[in-house]
Amino acid sequence: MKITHETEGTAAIFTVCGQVDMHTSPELRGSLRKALEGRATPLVVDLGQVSFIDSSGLATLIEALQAVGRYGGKLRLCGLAPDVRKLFDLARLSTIFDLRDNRDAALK
Amino acid sequence: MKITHETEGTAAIFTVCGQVDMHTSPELRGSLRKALEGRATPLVVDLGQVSFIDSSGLATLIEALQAVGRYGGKLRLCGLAPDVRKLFDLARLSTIFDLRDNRDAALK
Amino acid sequence: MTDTTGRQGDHAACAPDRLEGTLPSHPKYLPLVRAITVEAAELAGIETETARHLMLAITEAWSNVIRHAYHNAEDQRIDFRFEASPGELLIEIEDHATWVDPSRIASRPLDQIRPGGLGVHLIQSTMDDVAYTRNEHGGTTLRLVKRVAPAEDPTS
Amino acid sequence: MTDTTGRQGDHAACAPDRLEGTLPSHPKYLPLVRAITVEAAELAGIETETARHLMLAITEAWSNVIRHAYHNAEDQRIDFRFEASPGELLIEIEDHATWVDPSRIASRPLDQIRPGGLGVHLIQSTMDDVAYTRNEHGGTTLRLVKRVAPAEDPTS
Ligand SMILES: Nc1ncnc2c1ncn2[C@@H]1O[C@H](COP(=O)(O)OP(=O)(O)O)[C@@H](O)[C@H]1O
Ligand SMILES: Nc1ncnc2c1ncn2[C@@H]1O[C@H](COP(=O)(O)OP(=O)(O)O)[C@@H](O)[C@H]1O
Repeated sequence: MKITHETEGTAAIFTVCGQVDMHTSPELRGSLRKALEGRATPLVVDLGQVSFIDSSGLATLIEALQAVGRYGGKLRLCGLAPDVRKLFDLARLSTIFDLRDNRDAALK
Repeated sequence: MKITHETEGTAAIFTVCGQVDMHTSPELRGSLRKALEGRATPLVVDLGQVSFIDSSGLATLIEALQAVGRYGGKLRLCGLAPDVRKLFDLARLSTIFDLRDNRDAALK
Repeated sequence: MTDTTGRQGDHAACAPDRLEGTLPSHPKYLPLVRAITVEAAELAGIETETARHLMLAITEAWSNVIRHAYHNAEDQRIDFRFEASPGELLIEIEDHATWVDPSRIASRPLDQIRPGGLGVHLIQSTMDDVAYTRNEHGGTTLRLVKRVAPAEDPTS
Repeated sequence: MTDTTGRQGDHAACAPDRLEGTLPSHPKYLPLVRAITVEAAELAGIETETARHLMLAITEAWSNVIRHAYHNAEDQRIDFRFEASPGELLIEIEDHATWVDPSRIASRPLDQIRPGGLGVHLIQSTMDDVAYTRNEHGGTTLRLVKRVAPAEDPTS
């Protein structure tokens, strides 16, 4: 897994690439933590290059959702490949996340 | 491995896709045999979509080279990815085969 | 894993039609476990989308062994077996930890949104059979079965 | 493959830092063997180009076991072990056939162009160490070592 990080005004954009599982999700959690401490909003996580995500990756995203909620910010996920999207459905999480098609839509 | 087959005048063009090894090379040999029986020339094998080839695949190509030689035809290989090309070098076979960049060059 | 078949020197034990193996309980092996799953699924004639669901189920099951059976110790052994037969793929994941009452193995209710507690749910919604049994090592064996519409064997 | 370590019920045998496994001697498993090789190479910090050479060496070695040790029988067992340590990847491939004098294991001269007889040459030009030894089953174990410049462990 690789993560790149950019900021745009108050927004923080994370681009995640590769496989998110129990081995790699701690690194994702660590990256997001800094943006959450800085109260970034919207916090955008671009999952367009994620080929696999497991429940530990989903848990990390739920934590981030709850954390932005605490300071009144917004979390947006974007670019989900159909396979990854299906996983959100399986876990019945598609409706609790704000899923956008792409980065531009996520920054609006 | 998948093989598709076309003819163009006296030429026969085989497009091989996937991994060629001890398990799949008999199928390649079988496909080429028909063209060899029909004395096709040039016999073009497009390896552009081959991701892996082992010594049984190379052996199959050497057999074909010897067979076209017997009826005075030509065998041309084309589209080799750098990785596959390196394998021909390792086996010191790059010089005995007529390697072309692409199909058009192989049909000339 | 065990080899109790007789050996006659020449062409000894007959191979099972399956992959058996052992890996340490370190999460860094998860991509390898998924790569094996994908190839085993292909051998069983399972289509790509189903194979992706299998990757998820195996990941969740394997992670649960690391987390709950071995309490995140990274040097314990996980034995596995993939067995493809026409119409089904069987996967067994075996730990050498303690036996856990299967009634205690369950995810949180899905309408309760909080991090964690999804793994068992994802395993159950993906696999056709899910069974936890006590094994000969005193640990737990998870037996997962995925049934598939029997297709022609492309390798025969 | 063998498990002779003591078992105390709780957290029993300590896992080796490696993948061990068994597959039948059917050539349809070759893509699976290559997939395992790629992942093991990545764990050992081996770069992609070298990993591709490893795929070739393993394929040739595995095919030779099927062809020459098992005479194309498809249901015999091939045991394997991948062991990654800093700076090297060790791969062992073990058959249960007969012991073959290693001096008889050699490829044809390269300047003699004919089909076949390249496998051993490709193995030797790819790997750093190649050793055939007689194993406890009366068969042959091929031990292959690839050394790599030690890189930082991306997983720690
Ligand atoms: N292999 C296992 N061994 C022991 N307990 C397990 C195992 N798998 C699951 N469990 C139990 O089932 C519960 C639910 O698991 P799961 O749905 O994967 O969620 P999580 O792992 O996030 O708690 C775990 O908290 C654990 O108590
Ligand atoms: N695992 C093995 N067991 C027994 N003999 C072997 C083994 N590997 C190779 N050999 C011997 O070495 C020879 C050369 O092998 P190789 O270079 O791979 O070419 P090929 O397999 O095409 O003959 C084989 O013909 C065989 O006699």
